[in-house]
Amino acid sequence: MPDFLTAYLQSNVTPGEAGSAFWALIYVLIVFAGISVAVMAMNWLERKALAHFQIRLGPMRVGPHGLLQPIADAIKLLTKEDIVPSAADKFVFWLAPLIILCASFTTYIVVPFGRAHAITDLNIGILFMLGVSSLSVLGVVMAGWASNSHYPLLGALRSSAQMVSYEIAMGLAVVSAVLMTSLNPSGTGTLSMIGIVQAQEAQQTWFVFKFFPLGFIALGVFAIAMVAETNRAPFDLPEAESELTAGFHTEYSGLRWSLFMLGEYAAMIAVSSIAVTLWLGGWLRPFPHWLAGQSWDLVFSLFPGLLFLGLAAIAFVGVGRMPKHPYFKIQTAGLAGFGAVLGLIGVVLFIPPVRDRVQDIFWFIAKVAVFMYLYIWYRATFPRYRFDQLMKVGWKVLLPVALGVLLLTAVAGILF
Amino acid sequence: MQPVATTFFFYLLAGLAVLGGVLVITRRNAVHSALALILTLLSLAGLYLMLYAPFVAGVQIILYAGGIMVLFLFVIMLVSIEKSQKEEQFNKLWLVGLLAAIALGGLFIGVYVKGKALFPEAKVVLEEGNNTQGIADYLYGHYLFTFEIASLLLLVAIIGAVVMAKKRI
Amino acid sequence: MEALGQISTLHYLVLAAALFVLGVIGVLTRRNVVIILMSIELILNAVNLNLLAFSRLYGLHGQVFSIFVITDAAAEAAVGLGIIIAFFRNKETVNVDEVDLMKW
Amino acid sequence: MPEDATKYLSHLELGEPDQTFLDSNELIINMGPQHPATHGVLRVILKLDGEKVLGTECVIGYLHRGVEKIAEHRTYAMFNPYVDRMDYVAAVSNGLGYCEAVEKLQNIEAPPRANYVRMILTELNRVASHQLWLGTHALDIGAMTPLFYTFRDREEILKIFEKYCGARLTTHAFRIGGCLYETYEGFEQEVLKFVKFVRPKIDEYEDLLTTNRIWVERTRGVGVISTKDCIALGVTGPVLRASGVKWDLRKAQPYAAYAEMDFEVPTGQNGDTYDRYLVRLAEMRQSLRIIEQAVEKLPDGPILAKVPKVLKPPVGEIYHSIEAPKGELGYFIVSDGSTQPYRVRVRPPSFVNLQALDIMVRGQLVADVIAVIGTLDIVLGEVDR
Repeated sequence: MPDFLTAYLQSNVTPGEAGSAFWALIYVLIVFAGISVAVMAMNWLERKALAHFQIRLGPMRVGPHGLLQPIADAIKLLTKEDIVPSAADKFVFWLAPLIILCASFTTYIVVPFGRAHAITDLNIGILFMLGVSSLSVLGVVMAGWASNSHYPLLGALRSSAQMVSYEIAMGLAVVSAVLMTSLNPSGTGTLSMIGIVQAQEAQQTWFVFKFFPLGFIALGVFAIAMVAETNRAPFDLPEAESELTAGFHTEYSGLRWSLFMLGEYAAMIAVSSIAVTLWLGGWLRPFPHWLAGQSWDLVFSLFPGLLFLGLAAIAFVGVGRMPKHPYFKIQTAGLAGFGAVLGLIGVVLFIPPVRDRVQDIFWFIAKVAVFMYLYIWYRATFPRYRFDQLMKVGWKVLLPVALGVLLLTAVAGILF
Repeated sequence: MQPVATTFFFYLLAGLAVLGGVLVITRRNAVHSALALILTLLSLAGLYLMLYAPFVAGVQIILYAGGIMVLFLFVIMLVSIEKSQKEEQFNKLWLVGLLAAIALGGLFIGVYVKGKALFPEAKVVLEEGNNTQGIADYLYGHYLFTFEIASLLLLVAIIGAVVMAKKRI
Repeated sequence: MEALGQISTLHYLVLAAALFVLGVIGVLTRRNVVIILMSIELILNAVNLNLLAFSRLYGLHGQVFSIFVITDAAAEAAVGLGIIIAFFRNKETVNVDEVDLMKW
Repeated sequence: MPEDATKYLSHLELGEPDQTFLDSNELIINMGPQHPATHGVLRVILKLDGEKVLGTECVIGYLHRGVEKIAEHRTYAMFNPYVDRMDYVAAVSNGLGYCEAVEKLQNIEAPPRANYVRMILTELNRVASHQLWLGTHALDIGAMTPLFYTFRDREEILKIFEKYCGARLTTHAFRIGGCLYETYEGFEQEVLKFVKFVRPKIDEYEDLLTTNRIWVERTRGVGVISTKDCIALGVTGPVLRASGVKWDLRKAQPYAAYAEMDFEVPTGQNGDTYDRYLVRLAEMRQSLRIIEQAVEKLPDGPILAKVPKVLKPPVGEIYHSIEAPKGELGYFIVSDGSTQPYRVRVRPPSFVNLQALDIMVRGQLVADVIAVIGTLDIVLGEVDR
């Protein structure tokens, strides 16, 4: 069906807007599979990066430089015995991880990886994302309650209290960004994710730099709140190992536990993409106006290919540094193969039609990756907040700051 | 965006909503009731989308399913449910209540069937794209006073809830 | 009645009526006060559905009003659950028909 | 009984925990003995009001090995390795205390060279012990990274130990009357190299934690213990010094060759967890100073005094205490004139300091219990013996 393909390639709207159920389905599959793979990659990266923060090597055994570790982990988790505590409420125990997983994956329906690269564009996009991601609280509470044990229950109460209270600061920060979208002649803003990015394009600035430092502070509030929202260090109280063993998922193991992890990492990527969409210009490349023009477009469009070539080069350097022992033959070959695949992808990304098509996706993912790296960095750097301190930060610091930023943004919007 | 397969989705969501409603009032375990209520709320959110009310649907998910129901689950966990599960679930007048409610339902249906002709056939065109904006215009224009009263209500509710629930003030 | 295939306002109204009746049954027959509160939420949602169904005929007012209803539901849930907690703390029960004293 | 003595008594009436969280004001939670943050097998029963701690009770003895009883059936020299197994992260200090106590009882003088070597090794051990404490304490509070940094540097100390006496952890480095082994070739240079290596590393730990906002918030004002309470409970070591008492046995009743050393006794003012952290870091720096001086002044001569093959101390009793990394480590030895001690009683600093847990955490939150257990720097091997 070549016309089908060409029609797709020429369309510049999302499949949802075009009303094409077929392409929407394809996109859903691609996005969900992509997120799952991204979670696995993130898992590997986190272990590696954290290890290097801590002068360790991290996984090195499974595959060259532990590259196959996520797969090994997945196999281990899938084949583990599925333990359900005898006193647990079986149905709720079964349902809880699914709710968390669904809540975090459903948000990707509106994440705009590019102008045409989103499953659909809802006109309440950001509201939808916040709403659906807030549903994961239910999963947490249910998991804690269904386990019928003290530590999970305490962990669940803690984490739901935390998630609910940080949602407020998060929402207010989001509102101030949404307010900025209305700064156009017609005076109408938008809640649509794609619309927000287009507003930044039209206003020729990312919202993080809008009304400096207001946009920046709003992003800061959001960036802190989103760490708390996803229960990550330094706000990882619900999972405070030294206090509550593992929080709400203490009683979970094997596949169900891995669903929690999958949901958690997917939620991390989801909130990061909210931050990127709202403040960092979504899929827009850096300096679209300052460095405008055909030649700059060309230069920036080379980045994805160059990145993959660079990764391939790193892989080949790794091949060179592999111990020259027959024992490492397969590993070396594997790493070389991996490098070759990366290089091939890099070369493919230089082909002009592909280049134009994937550019926006690349920039979006690159910006999200920065936030994902920040998550790891926080985890390596910060001790854990105490519960009352966490609440204090949420209610007494972030909430007033977010409110103030919102007010000032409104005032600035009227004045300028 | 035209909704696809309206009929199918209506019956699916309506079925889920009613199923959830039935489960809410019949479950022994209050947590299960709450989960059933969440099912109802989410399918109603879907129905709101079909009624060209995306903003209300979003508010429904964020506030009801994500906020109020969490509060419910919290309270159910705080009050012991093991004891109340073993007790009689329905009160002594359940038969009267059931009959009265069914009579009320019959009344509704009767009124609908009789008064169907009163509904205007032509639907007002609700622009989906401007839905949020339209609601905002009403909220901050026509209904401004009501809006302020609602905020006052929430404030009173916050204070009231704190006063009620706190052990020592 | 219109054909089943065409979803009209009446369909929504009947659904709303069904939910409303379910809520009323819950309020009238259950003893557990938490479930009674949840039944009240059902009733409020039925009302909301009605408002939205009519807003398709008469304009956005219904949607605005349903937002007020949701606000009201939130306030009611907060206060109601607060009362339940206070009540449970004193009486060790959540059954409404044991609330038969004016003070405790 | 003094009027406020009840303050130091911790009695929990342990009944059935209430059915729900709501109707009970008190919740009893069992922390340990297999809780990840209790450093071994400490079991703490917490009485909570929500998250607030109303009282604690420590249940100890899970690691009891009857060390003191064993001593009664071993000769003086044979018992020496056993003391290493008490505070296994500061085994060298334990050995020093025991050897000096027996020497005092027998009236033997260790030769000066032995004293200096003992001092160097003990101070190295103090640094190692504090490093281990810092890493685990930070991990309890949620900072993962310092653990790996401190363990990397502690490794260098263990290497020196291994080179000196062949063992890394339970060294048994000292003998009654001095040290058994002469220092190996290049010992002084290696120790000096280590001092030079570890100084910036201590600054690195400080970079990670001292001004870290969350660290400060988690530790400042947490687990405060007043000077009066410290003295009443017999708390010693960095915990006492952080409460503002300048009491260090190395200064107060110098043993080995500490009298010839120039060092300071760091103290804190507030007696909270943050001050204890600062005091311990400062102590690591002072230890390095002592090591440098000791290496510089290291005299020549014999390393082991003339000691009879079979020790038969005169009838009598002796109490000798040293400043172990965790506080005052005392040995009370009663001799009946035979080759075996009649009774050995150890005053372990961890055991005595652990008593302070209750008044330190009362009114604080559960998360603070973890921080306070960490800051007390207890080793269960020493508590239970």
